[in-house]
Amino acid sequence: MAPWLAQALPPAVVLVSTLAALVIFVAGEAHQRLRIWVNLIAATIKLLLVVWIGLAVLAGNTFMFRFELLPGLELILHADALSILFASLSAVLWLVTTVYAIAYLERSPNRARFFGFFSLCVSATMGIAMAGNLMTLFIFYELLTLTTWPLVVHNGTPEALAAGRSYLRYTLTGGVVLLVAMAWLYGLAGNVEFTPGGFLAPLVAEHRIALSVIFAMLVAGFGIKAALIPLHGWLPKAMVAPAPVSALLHAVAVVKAGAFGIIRTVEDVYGLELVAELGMRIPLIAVAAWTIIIGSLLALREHELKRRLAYSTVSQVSYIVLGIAVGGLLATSGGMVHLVHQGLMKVTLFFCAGIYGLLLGVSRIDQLDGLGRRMPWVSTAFTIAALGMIGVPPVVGFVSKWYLASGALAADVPWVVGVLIASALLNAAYFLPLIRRLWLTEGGALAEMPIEIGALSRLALVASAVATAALTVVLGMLAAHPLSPLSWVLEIASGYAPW
Amino acid sequence: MIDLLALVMLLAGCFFVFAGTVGMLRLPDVYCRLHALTKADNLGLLLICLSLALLAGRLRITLLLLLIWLLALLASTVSAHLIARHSRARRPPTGEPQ
Amino acid sequence: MSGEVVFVLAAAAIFGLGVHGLLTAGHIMRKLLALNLMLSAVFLLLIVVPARIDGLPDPVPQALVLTGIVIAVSTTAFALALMVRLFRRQGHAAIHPDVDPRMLGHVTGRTSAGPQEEHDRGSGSR
Amino acid sequence: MNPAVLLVGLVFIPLVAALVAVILPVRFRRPVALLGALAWPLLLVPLSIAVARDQTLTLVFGGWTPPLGIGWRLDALGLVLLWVHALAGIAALPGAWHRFGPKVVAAAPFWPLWLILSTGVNAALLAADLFNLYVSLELTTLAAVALIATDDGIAALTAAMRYLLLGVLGSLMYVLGVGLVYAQTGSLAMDQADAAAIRDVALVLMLTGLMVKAAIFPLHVWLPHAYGNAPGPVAAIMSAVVGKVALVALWRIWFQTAADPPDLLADLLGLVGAVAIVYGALAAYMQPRLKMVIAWSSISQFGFLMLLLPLASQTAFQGAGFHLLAHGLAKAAMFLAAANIVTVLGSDSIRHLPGLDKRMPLEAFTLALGGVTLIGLPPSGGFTGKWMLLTAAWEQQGWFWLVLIALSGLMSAAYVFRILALTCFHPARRAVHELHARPPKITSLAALLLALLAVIIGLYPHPALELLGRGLPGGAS
Amino acid sequence: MNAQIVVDIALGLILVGLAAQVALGRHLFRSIVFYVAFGLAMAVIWARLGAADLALADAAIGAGLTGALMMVAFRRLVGIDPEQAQAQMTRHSHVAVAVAALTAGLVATVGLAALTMARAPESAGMQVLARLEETGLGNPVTGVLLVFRGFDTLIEMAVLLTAFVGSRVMTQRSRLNVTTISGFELPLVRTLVAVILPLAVLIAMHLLWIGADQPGGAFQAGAVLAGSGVLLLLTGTLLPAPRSNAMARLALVAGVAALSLLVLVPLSQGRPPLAFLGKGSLLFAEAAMMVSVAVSLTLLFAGAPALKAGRQ
Repeated sequence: MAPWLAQALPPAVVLVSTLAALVIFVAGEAHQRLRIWVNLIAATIKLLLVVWIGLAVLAGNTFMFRFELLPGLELILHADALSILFASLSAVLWLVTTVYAIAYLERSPNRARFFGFFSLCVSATMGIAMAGNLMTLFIFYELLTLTTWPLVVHNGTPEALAAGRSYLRYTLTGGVVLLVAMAWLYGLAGNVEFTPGGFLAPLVAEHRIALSVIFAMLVAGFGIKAALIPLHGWLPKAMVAPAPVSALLHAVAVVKAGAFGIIRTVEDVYGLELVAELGMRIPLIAVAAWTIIIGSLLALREHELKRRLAYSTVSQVSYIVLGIAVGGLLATSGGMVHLVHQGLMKVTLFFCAGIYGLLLGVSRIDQLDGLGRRMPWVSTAFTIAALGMIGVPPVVGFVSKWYLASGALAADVPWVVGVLIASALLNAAYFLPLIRRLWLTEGGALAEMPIEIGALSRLALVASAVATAALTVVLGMLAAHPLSPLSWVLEIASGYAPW
Repeated sequence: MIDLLALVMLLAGCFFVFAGTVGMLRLPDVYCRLHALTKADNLGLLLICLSLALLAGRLRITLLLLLIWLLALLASTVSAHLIARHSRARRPPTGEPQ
Repeated sequence: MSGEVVFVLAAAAIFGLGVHGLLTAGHIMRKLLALNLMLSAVFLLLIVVPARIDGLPDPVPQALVLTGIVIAVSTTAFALALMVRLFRRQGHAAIHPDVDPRMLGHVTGRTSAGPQEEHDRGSGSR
Repeated sequence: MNPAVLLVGLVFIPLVAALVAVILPVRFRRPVALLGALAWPLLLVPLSIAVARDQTLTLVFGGWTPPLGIGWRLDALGLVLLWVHALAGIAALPGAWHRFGPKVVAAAPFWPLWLILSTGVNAALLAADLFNLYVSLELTTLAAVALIATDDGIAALTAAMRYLLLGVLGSLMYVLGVGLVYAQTGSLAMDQADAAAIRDVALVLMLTGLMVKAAIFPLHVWLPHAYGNAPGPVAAIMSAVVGKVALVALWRIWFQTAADPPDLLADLLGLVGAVAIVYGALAAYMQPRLKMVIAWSSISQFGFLMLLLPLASQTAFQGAGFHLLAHGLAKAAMFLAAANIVTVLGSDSIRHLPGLDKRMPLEAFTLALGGVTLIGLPPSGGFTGKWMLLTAAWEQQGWFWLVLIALSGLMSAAYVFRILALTCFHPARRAVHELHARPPKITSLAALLLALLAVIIGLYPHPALELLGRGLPGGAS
Repeated sequence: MNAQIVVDIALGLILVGLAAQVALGRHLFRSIVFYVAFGLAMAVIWARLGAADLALADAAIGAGLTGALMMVAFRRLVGIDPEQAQAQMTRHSHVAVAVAALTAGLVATVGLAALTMARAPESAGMQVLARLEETGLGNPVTGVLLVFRGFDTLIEMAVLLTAFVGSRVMTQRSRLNVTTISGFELPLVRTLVAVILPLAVLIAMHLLWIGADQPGGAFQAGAVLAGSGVLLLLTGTLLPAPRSNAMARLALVAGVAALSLLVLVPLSQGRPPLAFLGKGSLLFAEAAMMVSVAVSLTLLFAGAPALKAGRQ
């Protein structure tokens, strides 16, 4: 691997979609054809690049891009195993979501603006994935806020604007908390990159309280986007955005960025032993468990389909945080792999919800009766994903839950298994009625929506939903395959938690 | 001797200026006041200039003082005339005091 | 020596009168008068306070005050031209930026454009 | 060319151009002014190299060494603001060219005044003599007031009168302070006039005078109406530079003349800055007019710049100096964009903004980029400044300042996002239908370029930071 | 010794009394007239303090021209809207009195403390006097103004030019104002002009010439000329012209241009800017400044871009 290539690839991955965004903005509304091709080409190039880097990392090469932003501060993009995990998830889901969005927004106005910010979101997510130190992560984290806000307020209705305002209030406050925490950390530890196992051990002697306060602030800052319970307020409101945006926000960009931030903080800044030593491990587990349970309970209360899915995301993301906090090879890998699995399942669910909403105008749960017969393909995809969320094998959901449970047993927190079981039951409680309505009840005379959507885009919509559903099943069954996310995660986790 | 004479003239000058000011305050209408001001002040100024000339004793200073007095004279007469014309144009003089 | 004390006190008194004039005056011309009073007071202090060099006041502050006087007259001349223009446009010589002149109807009475009608209405809206 | 010629050129090229402009009839004034305004920035390149080489350039008039004569001193801080002045001035030129053509009534006096304003700003930035600083500031204020009055509206004239009166009051207090310092030390040179005995009183007087001219919070009354009602290009150059010249003077006096100012005064001024940030942001959030929002945000940002006084460390100075640069460019770009919007829509009231991104995409994008720099979001120049101040606050355990700096970004986010939401995402229900003549494309491009520059310097801040890092304005480090 | 004090106290009281009339007077025009008296009293005090240059300048510019400018501005306001011009908008408030008293007290304490504080042994003024003969000038104030701190004077002339150009922004939008007084065609007035005009020019030249060695100089001479210019405008010998001409513009710019030359010429010879070029150059600069000051102040009084001869 030529040295300049090793240095050029990470920023290339980030810049591909930024260039695409520029082209789209400049092209403006008129050039529909051009925009579609630019989007698709950019997404495929990005996927190929990520796969190429992934294989190279597997083969042992290292990628490091340094740019000295400030005298004491560097912008570092590097590709370690964990960043490839998140980057590959983003790239795959991005390609699929782009296809889905092109079909979904065929008639709506302001598409240039939508797709421009859509691609900018991608580059921000890639930046977060590839970040080499806390400052780079923070920069792209703030960029993500800036680029996702226009998507949330895309259709300009008063509710959308209110949702946008609340989204800003949460995320910008989170940004400020993060900024203060990072300034403090930089004061203590200076300009240090991510190092597996954390680099703060020597400081713990005289800065014990400071480090724990900083840890709390970092988790709170990232927790807002990861929708930990007290900070999740913006997520349900953001459901007002168009379906591809909800799918994008929930499955790939915003929520996972928060979770990824917490993973980096726990694994690469502090190291789990230091977190435990500071006495922050148990509270973190408690918050994760708390969010899982309360998230599911809130989901039960919702009658709006997308809001129920939103609350289910709130609880599902906390699985990742739970896995990381419990620690140990099994739990950590369970948490990390859930990052991918939950992404796939949630994307499928939102695709289906989007199709129901677009074609049949269905938004409430009680309107789902008898849709199984009307749209068999979409409903099967929805059912597969729903079963996966509950944890039924062979869908991927089962794999991560299994590892989480066994990890919890291995670690010293057996009560976590109780939480997992309870959450499985709760998932069943709020997903099974949906499946029952889809297949087992007689459908009311729902008139076909007047939107005459092209046959090709109807096929694209259904195909993307089915594709992701198929992916959740295939990855579930081939979990042991060396190239599967699970094996990849096991290799990462072994680096972090050998015991 | 010269100083004594200069002092007397200075005091006389100050007296006339003082008289002019009192006249300006006490007299009833514009025209009487103009009389008081132009006549008394100019005389007072002359006396003061003469006393200063005596004190200084140099020809150049005396000529300068004389020039100052002439200028003051010219200025006050013309302005008094204009003020009188202006107020007469606005309010013709009646017998009784305004 | 106590000559300076008298003039310092006088300057302070004039400065105070200037401040009072500035605070209470509504008319812009009065504000300008007050400001000029304060300027004169400051110039007096500028000459009296520094040490005298063998009997005569220090030449440098004299030059500064001379410059100050010329700047004062330029600023005042410009301010007067601005005041006249504002008076012609606004109908009254006071600074009420927030009060809409039209609402001051009772104050202006007649339209603000006096006998010397300016030869073009200017770009601003009445 | 030796630096003396360059420094003299900085002030005398615009001055001579102004004189020629006054002499020539109206038709030729605009081209001459354009020539003058484009010529002096060229000197900044060799000057930057010279300053980079040996940190400060000094020049003494007539060879009479201060305190006898007057000295000029160009340090990194002055150079940064000169660059802002040059860039904002050039970006404002197309707008001024379009608006003050020979047939316009106010064009005849506008162009000489525009050049004299540049002369005044450059002279004030170079002044290393307390009284010379006063005279230069007076020239700048008078020219600025006259430029505001070129817009003949009642609001502009009132704003001009208010600015003039307060300007005179400010300089009056400043002169009294200078007089006291001279009486005590016998010298007017900035670096020699450390008046120990009378220092605190003279310092307070001089600082109050300069705070009036820099519109720092309690004395800011004239600024919103002055910037809000001035013609576009004038508001741009004033917000980018004129307000900051007095602030730079204040910093220099603080670090140079008053060798070690009392900490109580430093914290007090820091507190004043804090209140300015909050008050400015709140007021900006509630303004019904776009230009007033941008004007009030200036007051908030000036308050932010006052935080340098309590955090008087090298990194804090780098941060504040850089923020000066970034904010100047961004603010000038936003005012130019607002000027275009006002000329097209006829009024800049917030209600007419919806649907603007489709009709005037460049202006909307400029406002967005400017806003990003104001908030200090990561890639932009604003972030670099804020980050340096944050680390400085941390180094000195200034927790209150640390939190305040972090929150200031949040507060400016409030009014920036309000504007962005209005321009881009509100459906254009009550769009203003009769669009007036659209200004030439180059004016919007100039504004956009300026805003882009404000963001790009965030990515490549090294030359400016390295220059500013050499020492505090007073040379002490 | 106590006679000195009595005179000082008397002068101080007169000054403060006049200032009180200006600030607290009810009628605006009376305040303006008292301001002129205040300027003259100020000139007397400058003379008493030994600052002759300032006495001249303050009498000519501070009292004379500022008073004239204010009166003509007041007359324009009355011309536009008589009742509004003198509108009594002063609102009496005890807070203002308290604040005024407080500031007066502050300034007094600061002034008195400054009087008695320790001074630096070496002051710029002493250096000026020590090195004055290098410039061949007798009057130290002119030395400071033109040689040692010449740049200040240049910027100050630029301020005067800006004030004029700035006022053109306002005056060019409205019609020219009449500046002649009633009854200006009287023969008496014509003789006054015939006598005073040449004398004023003579005095101005005298002031300019002796400025190098004794109190006097460009500003005072310019102010005297401006005074005569005002007289000509009042008596109609000169009338405001609507269109500006090249001569007027050149005269306006002369002062700043001359001083710029004093900066740029030595620079071209490789010497520092404003290096001393000999007494002749100073005189040239002073003459140019005198012309600029005279023309600018007269035009500011007339509120017009240029002047034209009135009918004889």
